[in-house]
Amino acid sequence: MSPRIRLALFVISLLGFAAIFAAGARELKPVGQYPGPYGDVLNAAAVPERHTTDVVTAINFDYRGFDTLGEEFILFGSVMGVLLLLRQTQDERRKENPEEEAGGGPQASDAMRGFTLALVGPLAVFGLYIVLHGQLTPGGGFQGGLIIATAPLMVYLSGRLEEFKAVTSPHVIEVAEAVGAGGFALAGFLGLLAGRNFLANVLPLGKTGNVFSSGTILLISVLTGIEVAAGIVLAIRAFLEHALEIELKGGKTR
Amino acid sequence: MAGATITQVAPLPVAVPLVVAALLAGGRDRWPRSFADAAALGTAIFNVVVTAHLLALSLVQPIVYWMGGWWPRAGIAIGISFSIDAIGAGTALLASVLVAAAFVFSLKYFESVGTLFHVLMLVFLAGMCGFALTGDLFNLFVWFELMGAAAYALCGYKTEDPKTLQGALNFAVTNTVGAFLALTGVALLYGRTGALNMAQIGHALASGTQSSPDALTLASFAFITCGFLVKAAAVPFHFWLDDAHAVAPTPVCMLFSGVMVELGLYGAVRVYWAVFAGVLGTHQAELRGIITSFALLTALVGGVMCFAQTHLKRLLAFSTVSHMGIMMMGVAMLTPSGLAAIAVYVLAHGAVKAALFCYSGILLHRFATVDEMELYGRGRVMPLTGALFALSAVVLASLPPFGVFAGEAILGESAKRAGYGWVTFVASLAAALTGGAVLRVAARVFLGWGEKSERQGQKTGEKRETKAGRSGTPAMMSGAAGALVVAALVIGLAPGLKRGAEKAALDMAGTSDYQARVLDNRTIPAPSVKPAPLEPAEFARGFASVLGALALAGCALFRRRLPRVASAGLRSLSSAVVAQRKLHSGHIGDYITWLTIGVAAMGGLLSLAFR
Amino acid sequence: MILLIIQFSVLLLVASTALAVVLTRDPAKQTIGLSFFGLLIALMFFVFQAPDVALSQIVVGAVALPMLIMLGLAEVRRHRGERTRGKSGKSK
Amino acid sequence: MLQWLMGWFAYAVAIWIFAVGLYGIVTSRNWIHLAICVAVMQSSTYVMLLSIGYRTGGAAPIFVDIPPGTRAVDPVVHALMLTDVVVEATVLALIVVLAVQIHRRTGTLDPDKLLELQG
Repeated sequence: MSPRIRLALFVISLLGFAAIFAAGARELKPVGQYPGPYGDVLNAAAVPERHTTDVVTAINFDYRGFDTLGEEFILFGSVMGVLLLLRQTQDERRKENPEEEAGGGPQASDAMRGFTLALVGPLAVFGLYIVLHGQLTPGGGFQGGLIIATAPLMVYLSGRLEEFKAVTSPHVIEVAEAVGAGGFALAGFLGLLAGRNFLANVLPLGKTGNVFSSGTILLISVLTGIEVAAGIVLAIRAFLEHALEIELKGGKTR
Repeated sequence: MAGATITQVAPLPVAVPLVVAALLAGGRDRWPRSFADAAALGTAIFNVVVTAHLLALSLVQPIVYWMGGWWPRAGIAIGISFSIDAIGAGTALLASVLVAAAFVFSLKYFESVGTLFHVLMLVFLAGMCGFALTGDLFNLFVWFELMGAAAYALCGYKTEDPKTLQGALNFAVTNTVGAFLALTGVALLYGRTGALNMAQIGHALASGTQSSPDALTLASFAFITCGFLVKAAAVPFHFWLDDAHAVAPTPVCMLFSGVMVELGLYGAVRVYWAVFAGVLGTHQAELRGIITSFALLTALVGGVMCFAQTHLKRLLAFSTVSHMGIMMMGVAMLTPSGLAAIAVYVLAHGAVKAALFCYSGILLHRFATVDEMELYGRGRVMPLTGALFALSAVVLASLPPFGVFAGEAILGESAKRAGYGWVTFVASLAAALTGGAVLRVAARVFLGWGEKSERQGQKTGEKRETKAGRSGTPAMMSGAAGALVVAALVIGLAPGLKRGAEKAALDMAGTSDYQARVLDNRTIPAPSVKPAPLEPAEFARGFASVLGALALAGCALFRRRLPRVASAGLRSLSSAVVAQRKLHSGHIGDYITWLTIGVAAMGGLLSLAFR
Repeated sequence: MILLIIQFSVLLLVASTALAVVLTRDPAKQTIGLSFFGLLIALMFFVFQAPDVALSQIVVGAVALPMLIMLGLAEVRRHRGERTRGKSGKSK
Repeated sequence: MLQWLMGWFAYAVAIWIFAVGLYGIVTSRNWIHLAICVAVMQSSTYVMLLSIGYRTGGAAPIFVDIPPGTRAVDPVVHALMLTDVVVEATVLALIVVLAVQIHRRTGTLDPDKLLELQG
């Protein structure tokens, strides 16, 4: 199709699509009048049943923990996909002197370097805090894991490519990724071992409001944190290696 | 607990592949290749056993399994359920069998990537099984995306080739748009019913105050159905399919064509029967007309485009489109017997199509090309492969009494009962076109028949996928292919096949029973099924489509010797094909435009029908 | 009432930023727009009482995704650099 | 008036974002631009889910400072949106990686110039 015909056809059908969408949305309750019942049932049940104060975390890692299992493996699968797509292929080779060309990472002023490097520690600690308090306050494994993943990123942004590569040794990170993702799936088997259903929360629930409460919710949250942090770092590392150290044979892009 | 069968193995087809995938990913370069092969194949075989067990159980009584032990309270689902009936379990079984076959086929493949290929295939397998077994609408979306994430990466495996990357991009973007269209539909339904479990949504929708479905129901139906039809490659949502198949590695193609595309249709069917059947049931006739028109278009466009290809993988891809059209005809009947037809058809088609992709992989392995013209006569050295390839072609053209035919015959009966007997002629035509195209390739490649020089201007430049030399075919490759051909033959001959399929279809289509089973944990007495033997007319139709396939293949091979009238007809057909080919431009903007047109058309037709 | 006005204006900003991001044809500038869009979405989550999602959206939408795209764009720019150098090298 | 407007405005914004994102995808001349448009389109589902689960005057579903049983918004959609965020990020990552690879091999990111895949 020529661009003009394409655009004309598209705009016409887009109007149709929007009309269908709007007609459907018009039949919803106005915003602000959520009718329930699903959310209300869980809002009432989660605190006494699961000893969590953050109901969203209880849903994520318990009531609908099976969704989150899928979600974590979407992330896991995508990271593996990124590694597969960025691998060194037969028509590529390692650059002989990648450092010269790349300048060893992004150029940054000294002040910037110091600033980003100083962020590493606080970010890691903050991420850990978010992971561990997911059952009490907003946050949890996913959010905390993401924050932890930004810590090694700061090492790179401060212009230290070598240090970045050292703290993100693929052997360690790969194992962490596997432990996080596989551990989540294995935690589901705890329920089966206890004679209950898959992903049943079989650990002691503890006292509401304590850090060590909510049973498997905390366990799965921590595992998710490990998986997310490791996965993001793994993907970014693969990206950097591909960009800086692997080139097509013949040295030039086609 | 009275009620549905209780079994603790229900979550295993999802959980075990995920655990093994993580294990293999944990030491990508450290696991020996043989360990990775064994673990992956072992897991796939484990999945075959478990899903077969689930199928056997659910044929007696469907299974409901609540993750985390969260049984519903007062009819409100608070957790996620696996609501397994025989069609779901059978689909998961097909996925497991094909993944196992793909692992066997690819024992010599992908030597440079450590365990990544295995990891992604196992994740893909878990996604497919979860999609087939779940009873929760949002969970369906999650597994859909998990399948997607693994599939996009697997599709783009050969990153050296820009075409591959482009095919994978088209695949990823089109399917993502489809997925989010479906999610929008899910959101609309959640806003109406406050529920995510399909049984509960269906119950809430049907017990609503309106007698006739309102705009919200129609919009969510249109969005969810179109979203899944993108995966199911229904025209006009099918454009990504031939790109993805033309570029993906052979073992991945086996899964794409053999089961992933069918899962898209499965999703649409599952959602219709579990959620919408109650509320849209008042207008079954109109709905039948709408879905049938999409089905006919799909069967014909796929068939004609299939016949026009010389790139073997792309040819097989369009044949899948065409066969999806035939399956959609079964869906369109909106009856249990229509469903029974697809259940049989999907199994047989999955086996035979995967076998054909195996053979294209074998040809690629030996001759480093899959172009029909470049392969001309070179297959003479492998007569057994040629014979099995041709056998698969006639099975695909629905040769009685084998698998694909068995499905089509049940389809014929159910269409007649619904007053749509004529659609079966389109089905036969589509089967003849696709079977004929594959037969033509068989004759040209393995016998060296027909004219050689007619190049249609398709440069393939396909990259070899394996390192091995040109001589000989590894036993694993031909073994996997042969086993699949045998499976396709046997499926049609299995005693009790029709009976089982009809029982399974009744379970899937029994909307109120499904709701009672899931929400109230009530036992429903198994419906009794007394299938009649197939009508002789159906056998005649099966033979006719095989003869049609032979005739079409002959015409294409010996075009110059045809009488003038026939060749003129063929020429006008090919000019129609040229016009159609231009629409398959490989341009993502075109594809999304067609997708939007499809959604608008579906929504518009629905609102006309339900006015 | 004040909350209502805030919610309304955030939604208005989200809608207009979405258009602006799509109409920006230069991916580098667009990435900055996407980062801003991500922040707005996070703000929207916050004013609609979804702090959990807001937290992850801040990290994903405003940091991780733009970072990812920046890395991609950086590599694309490097290809372009190699290409022009390659050409000038040949012409000498 | 504002109350009434707010009742529907969020849904309109969701439709608008979906449409705008699709428009961007169809007219895109650059795969990375296109990836960003996909992300924008996906944001539509955030707005949709968020506004469906919202309850005027409802608290966030976190019962630290408020007793259980307080009128609160729907926590389920929040859990769904968290999944949605992950899906958005992963899809975007895969598309960008494929786009970078296509640029390495062909030197262009323009879908109009990549027409090798004709039926």
